[in-house]
Amino acid sequence: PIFAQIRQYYDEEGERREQIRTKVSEIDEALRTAQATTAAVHTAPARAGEVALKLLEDLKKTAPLWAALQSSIPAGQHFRYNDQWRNALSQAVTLVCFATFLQRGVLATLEECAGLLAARIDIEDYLSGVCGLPSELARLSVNSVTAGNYTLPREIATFVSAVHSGMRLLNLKNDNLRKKFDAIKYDVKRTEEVLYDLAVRKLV
Amino acid sequence: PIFAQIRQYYDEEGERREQIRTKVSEIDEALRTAQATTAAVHTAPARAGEVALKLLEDLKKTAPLWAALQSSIPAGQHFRYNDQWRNALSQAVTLVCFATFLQRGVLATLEECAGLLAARIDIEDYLSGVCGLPSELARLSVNSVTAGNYTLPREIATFVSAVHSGMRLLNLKNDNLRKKFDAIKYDVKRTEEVLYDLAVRKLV
Amino acid sequence: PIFAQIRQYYDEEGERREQIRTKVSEIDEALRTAQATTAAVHTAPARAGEVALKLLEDLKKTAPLWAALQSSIPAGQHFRYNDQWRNALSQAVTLVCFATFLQRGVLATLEECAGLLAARIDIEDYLSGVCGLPSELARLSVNSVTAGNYTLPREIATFVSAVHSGMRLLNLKNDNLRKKFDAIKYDVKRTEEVLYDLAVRKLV
Amino acid sequence: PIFAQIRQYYDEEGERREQIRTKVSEIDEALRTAQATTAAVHTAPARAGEVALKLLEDLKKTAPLWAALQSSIPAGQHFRYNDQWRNALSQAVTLVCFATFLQRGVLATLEECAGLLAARIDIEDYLSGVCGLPSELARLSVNSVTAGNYTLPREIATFVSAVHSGMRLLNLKNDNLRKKFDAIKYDVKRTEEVLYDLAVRKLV
Amino acid sequence: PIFAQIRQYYDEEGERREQIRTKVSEIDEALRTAQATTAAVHTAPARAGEVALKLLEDLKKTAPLWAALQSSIPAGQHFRYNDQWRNALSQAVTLVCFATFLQRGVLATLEECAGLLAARIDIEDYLSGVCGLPSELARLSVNSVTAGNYTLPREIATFVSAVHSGMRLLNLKNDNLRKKFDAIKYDVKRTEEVLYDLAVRKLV
Amino acid sequence: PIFAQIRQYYDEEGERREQIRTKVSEIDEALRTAQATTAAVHTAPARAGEVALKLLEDLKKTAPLWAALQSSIPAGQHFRYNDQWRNALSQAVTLVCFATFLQRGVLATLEECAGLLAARIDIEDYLSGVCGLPSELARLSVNSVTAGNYTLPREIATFVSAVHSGMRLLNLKNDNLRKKFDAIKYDVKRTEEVLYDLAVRKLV
Amino acid sequence: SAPPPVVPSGPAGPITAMMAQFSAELDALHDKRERLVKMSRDITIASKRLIFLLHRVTAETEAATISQAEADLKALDQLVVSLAKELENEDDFWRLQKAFSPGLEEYVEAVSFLWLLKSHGRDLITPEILRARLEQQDTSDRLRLQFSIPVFVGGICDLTGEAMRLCVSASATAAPPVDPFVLNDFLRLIAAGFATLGPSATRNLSQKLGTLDTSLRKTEQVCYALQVRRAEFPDLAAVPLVAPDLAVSAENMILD
Amino acid sequence: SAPPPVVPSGPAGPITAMMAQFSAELDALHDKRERLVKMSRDITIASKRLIFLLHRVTAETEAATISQAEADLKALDQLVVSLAKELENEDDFWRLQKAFSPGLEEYVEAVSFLWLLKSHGRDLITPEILRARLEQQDTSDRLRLQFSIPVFVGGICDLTGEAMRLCVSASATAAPPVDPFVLNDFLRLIAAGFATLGPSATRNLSQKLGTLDTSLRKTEQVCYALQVRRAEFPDLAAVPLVAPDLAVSAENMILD
Ligand SMILES: [Mn+2]
Ligand SMILES: [Mn+2]
Repeated sequence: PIFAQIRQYYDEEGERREQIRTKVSEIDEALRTAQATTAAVHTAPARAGEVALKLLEDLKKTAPLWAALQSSIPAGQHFRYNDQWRNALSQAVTLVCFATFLQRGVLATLEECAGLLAARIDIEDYLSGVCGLPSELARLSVNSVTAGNYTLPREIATFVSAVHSGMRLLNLKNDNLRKKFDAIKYDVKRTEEVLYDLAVRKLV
Repeated sequence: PIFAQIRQYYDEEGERREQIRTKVSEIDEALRTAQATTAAVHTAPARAGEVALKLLEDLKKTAPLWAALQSSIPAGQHFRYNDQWRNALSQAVTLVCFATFLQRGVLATLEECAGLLAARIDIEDYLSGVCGLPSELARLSVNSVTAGNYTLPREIATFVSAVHSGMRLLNLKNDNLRKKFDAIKYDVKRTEEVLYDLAVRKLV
Repeated sequence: PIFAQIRQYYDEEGERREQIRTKVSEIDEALRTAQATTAAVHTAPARAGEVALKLLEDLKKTAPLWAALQSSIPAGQHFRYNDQWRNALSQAVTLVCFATFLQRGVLATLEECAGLLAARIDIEDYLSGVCGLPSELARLSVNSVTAGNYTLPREIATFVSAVHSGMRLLNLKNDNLRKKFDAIKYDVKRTEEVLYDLAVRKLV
Repeated sequence: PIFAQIRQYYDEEGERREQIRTKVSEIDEALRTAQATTAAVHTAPARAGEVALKLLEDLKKTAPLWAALQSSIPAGQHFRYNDQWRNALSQAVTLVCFATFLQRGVLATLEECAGLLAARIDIEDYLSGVCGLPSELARLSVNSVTAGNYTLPREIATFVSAVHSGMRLLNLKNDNLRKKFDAIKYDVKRTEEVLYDLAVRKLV
Repeated sequence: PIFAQIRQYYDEEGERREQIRTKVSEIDEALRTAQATTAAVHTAPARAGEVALKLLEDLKKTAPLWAALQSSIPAGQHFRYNDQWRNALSQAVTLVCFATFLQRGVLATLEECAGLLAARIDIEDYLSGVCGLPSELARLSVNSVTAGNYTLPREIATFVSAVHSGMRLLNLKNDNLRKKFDAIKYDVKRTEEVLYDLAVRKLV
Repeated sequence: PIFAQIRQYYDEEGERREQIRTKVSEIDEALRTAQATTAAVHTAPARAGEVALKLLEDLKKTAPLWAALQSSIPAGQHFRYNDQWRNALSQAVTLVCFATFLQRGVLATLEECAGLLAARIDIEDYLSGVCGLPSELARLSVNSVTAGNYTLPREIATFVSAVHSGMRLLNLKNDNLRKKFDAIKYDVKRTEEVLYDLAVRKLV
Repeated sequence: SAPPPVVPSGPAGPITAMMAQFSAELDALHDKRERLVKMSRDITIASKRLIFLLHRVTAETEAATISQAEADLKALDQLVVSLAKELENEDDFWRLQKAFSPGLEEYVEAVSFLWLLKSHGRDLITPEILRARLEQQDTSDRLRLQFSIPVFVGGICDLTGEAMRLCVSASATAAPPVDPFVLNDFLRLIAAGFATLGPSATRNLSQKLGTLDTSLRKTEQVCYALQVRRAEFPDLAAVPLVAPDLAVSAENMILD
Repeated sequence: SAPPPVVPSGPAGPITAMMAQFSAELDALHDKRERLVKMSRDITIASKRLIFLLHRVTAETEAATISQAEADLKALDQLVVSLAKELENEDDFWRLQKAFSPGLEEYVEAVSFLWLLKSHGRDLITPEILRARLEQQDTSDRLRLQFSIPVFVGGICDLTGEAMRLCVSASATAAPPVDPFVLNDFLRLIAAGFATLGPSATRNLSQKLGTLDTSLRKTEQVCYALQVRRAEFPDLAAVPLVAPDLAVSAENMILD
């Protein structure tokens, strides 16, 4: 009696989560392609602008997917299902910010990310994405030097430091985001050490 | 810059969660009182009706608390914060169902629970609450006999069996609710054993 | 290069497992119905024959499902995917054996189960299913007495003891099956206690 | 009756698994010898070619063992028993790939591994083996520099990066293989850091 | 040098443990037979003496096995390897005590068990074995009544109570032995309940 | 009676811990500001004196907060609640020591820290704080060179080495303090590497 | 040519002097903790032996056993007093809690069990009584030991496990030292009392509270079984609930 | 009317007598285990303090520190000898392993660390040497202690962790007591040695062997860093690998 109704509810719920899983799977696929695009800048930093453009294109391709996904969520239930796409969204934000840095040397805002991805981005997801950036940039700093580019490391060091300082203003609780933030100081250290290596050898 | 705004958002978020915590804490307190009320029926099952009434009164006292809590949640953010009160809500549902069984021998519906508690109850919370009932009833079955009441066990056995059958219709995934459901079969067994004892000794 | 091929392999693999999951889900659904059918014999043991027939019908309905599932598995890959349906198969075997006991008072053989379910049953799955029977029969023994049937317990006790003795002949390793077997001695004990209760009260 | 037959089946099964265990044990022993051979290249990278040859010889010695093992498995039961040798196979694949890299600077294909080891290798075992390689190569990169070899690190970095990119194309589920894959990015980082050190100090 | 020594130590230990495993496996087999022998007394308590004799014979058959096992252990290393046979020894002691009780109504001493089994038995193994006796006797008490034997329950109740009171003199740690001892009080209860049932119905 | 007493104890403790949490939160906030102040010296080491002054001011601002916090603790219960502020205190000590080094090139004593912060500091909190200093100074050493300051690294290296040698005199347990101490040797290495880099390039 | 050596090493400086002092203080602190851990272990062992002794109480041996228990308890009290003497002030008490709490919890369990038996299942000891007993034995001011509520609560939770064991055994004994129904009520009271505690208490106690619930259900089952068999023969109202103790018949068993 | 009482209780029977005897034996066994646990703890503490002492060795203080260490070691040896005396026969040795192995492993770690330092990073102690040292100090027959291979292996695994710490510190010291490259080779040898062990050994050692692998990678990283910076300035071949020790400048730091 009661349970027959509940049965129906559960079946619909299971259905919906299944569809979400499928959509997120497509987005994951597209993000993997985008991630692969970033590899080029680590081997040839000079092509940063070109890579950034390609990356933004790859990311824009996910826009219809995000839109389709989130519009399929009934009103008021965004937070009920968002755990299924949070990781993908965070990763997408990281990539948007990476491309934005390469292109314009600034941190993409939440609104810019949301606009480009055509997705609703909560602040926690945005921050989570931002937290993924320093390690990628520290890696780029290292690879730039290997490729003979001695100017990019300075921009990166300044930027990563600014992200760190900015995030330190937040009063984060002891949770996932807090752990990610704590890891950023190692990336700050790495970028500073690259500058040191260049400075002590008078390469800049 | 960006981060100053985010800082403000975070502080508000932290504030809101703090307030929720306080409100839930009050509800927990009231539920502890209600839970203590149930102890009486195990020592004196004859007073079941009286206990049920008192229990329902205790639970109704939480209604303004639930209303205050949930009305303080902005629209569309129910699922963002509900993990803070899910346990309390589940416990409250168990108690409402317990009282309803004692009073009328039936399973309170989700609507009845929601009405009495003046709370929005999602199906998972309702089911979680229902799952908490068989264990308490199996215990009551045993204690009823100790107190000389040989009719209540029959009602309990039928009821617990019905709850078990009803829940078995649901296609539960391997999660919390599934574990709780799996445990119910032991309560079914307990209640059947009590009926057996009464029957073989010809006490009914 | 290498990885593109592997990618294709993985996608096919994922597809196949997804299809298996769907098919097993249907079988689970059918088994839930069958399980619900068994409830009737616990409240009215006299109707054992009737219940057994219905149960066998319910189980036969899974035959096409099993056949479809297993025929979809490529040759030589039975053991690669069977972990996805082992639980369901074990449960089905338990139910077939239950029905067979109610009908004919004997233990269904592996061949009989395989024939009825139109499924390939490995010995471990058969044994796992057989292990699930004693607890259901111990429960039936108890409920029979409650319903006033004092003859069924004797048949059940003899049967459960035989199953236990038979399984003890096997040299089981310390694994899942061994745990299930160890639990059977409690069911043997329960069925013996029912006989005791009837004997000491001279009800048989 | 039934159980006597099953008993026989079980004993045969136990026997077979025992024999498999013995054979796998021999293979483990041979692999330990092979693993010990790899230590030499970390102390003297110049001898890489020599070590690779010795390693391939050691691994070829396992071929008759693998052949004997797998031919002892009845048809269609490969997946029934393969959990007993999966770890050893994975380790063997890692070693074959290591030797192949030292010799030819490329990733050995599944077919090549299978041919050399005279073993049937499933894709999951191959990938698991490949995943074990970056960590060992990152270590070799560091030790090469210590030994004064400044060319090997470049080859290693390119190779490890290619393995990482290749594996990223796969749509891995959250399982063992996924965890191993996630760890590779730290090895990529390590190899890039070595290139950095060589570049900034103008050693290449 | 030292590693060869270490290698040798573990190889020898592995060898020896393998041999012990084989021998214990034979003993387990023989004990399973012995355990099966006990089944007869539960269906026909009058044949207790006959069953006891058969049981003692079955157990004596393990004597050469125990002797072979323990004589294969180098002097002084009994406690190095006894973890491999403790369970079997405990089970054997339980069976010896069971047979001794059936035959003579007394508790076999450690020395008697050691003599009959031709095995070295430590205090903890003996006590562990004794702990297994009450539940078997409680079961026999129940089945005796079912079989119409109203005198055996008294002997059993007295004996089990004596064993319990005796073991209560021990100061146990929070270990396996403690857990087994804790279970005995339920067997004392069971045997007492049987006496009560007989007394209150004036069957004795 | 006793339960009211127990109830009261936990309520009071909960209350007090809540208040402590609030106060510590304020201190955390102030320390975040202080930490942000340190950033300036890494970009412009010449301003060390100025930064040190500002830092000490920031830290003095926490004095009334520490005083308020600890005076709210009943006499004798310092160690009952100090787990809630240990991390903050350790961080504060690190900052005081950092400022003191920048200002006077010496290690602030426990008494000096306690005086400046108006807080009670145990040995373990002080040492924990001191342990946090070398990594900050190693970072400063690196950044000094980048900024063209070739004298600060020597002072830092000498100082960090002295702290390490000094702390080596302690006999630590396997606890948090041990882990922190273990990390210092890497900072000693870093500061020494900077000196080497300068010496070998004849920059000092 | 080679860079000049930096600075030659030499005698110790101020940091070294400071650390040497800290080293001595830390060593002393750790040594004290270690002494307390060893004492705590001894108290645990003695407490457990006392509990096992108390489980041996029967109608016949009650007086002698209780007497023995009280004698043993004096020695146990002395262990606790010695432990208390190690705590020089309240700082020590709180700082070193982890080192000695386990032993104190066992002690509480043992003494409260004795208290329970002496009151035939009715009385729950209090922290004040626990403390008063010790103060009688050692009037020195240095008795810093309080039985903090968490230690008391922990000990009482474990006590309920012993009470459950006693209840089960009592249900099979003719003239048990404590009536099973009384013990059941005792557990109910304690469970009810603990149910009023909020999360600040239950956070660290969830496992013990779960065990308490299980123990209560076991004692309820015991009472149920006694009652249901009594109900089957209502005219034998004067029937003793259980068959008289059987232990003595061991006499009649001849051992080889 | 009421059913007759079954059997009145009375004095103890043969089962009781047997159990009383067992009780005494079990108590003695548990007491011995407890004594061993306490001794094992003391050995652990003293061993760890010895290891910390050895980490303080510098070029200047080497002789004095080693001398102090050997003095401390004598006392530690005595603790081990006392422990050995508790083991009356080989049965005790195997039966009570769990109680005293932890302490012995720490002892092996400490003594092998001293051995390593004295041989400047080259020598790995052996079970025979460990035993011989003790036999020198106590020639009584009752020295039942063997350093079983598992205890030895456990101690050596932990030793590699200390060797790694030494290597890192040495890489930042001008004239370290042991050369980092030598320590790296030492770890390589041990890792290679353990790699030949089969599963019967590695079953219980997997965590320690993982730590060993991590330690080896750390020392390889240390050598890498030293080498790569040396390679940058090949003409300064005579450059000491590291800047001389800086600790003494602490003198020049005035503390308030
Ligand atoms: Mn206890
Ligand atoms: Mn160590």
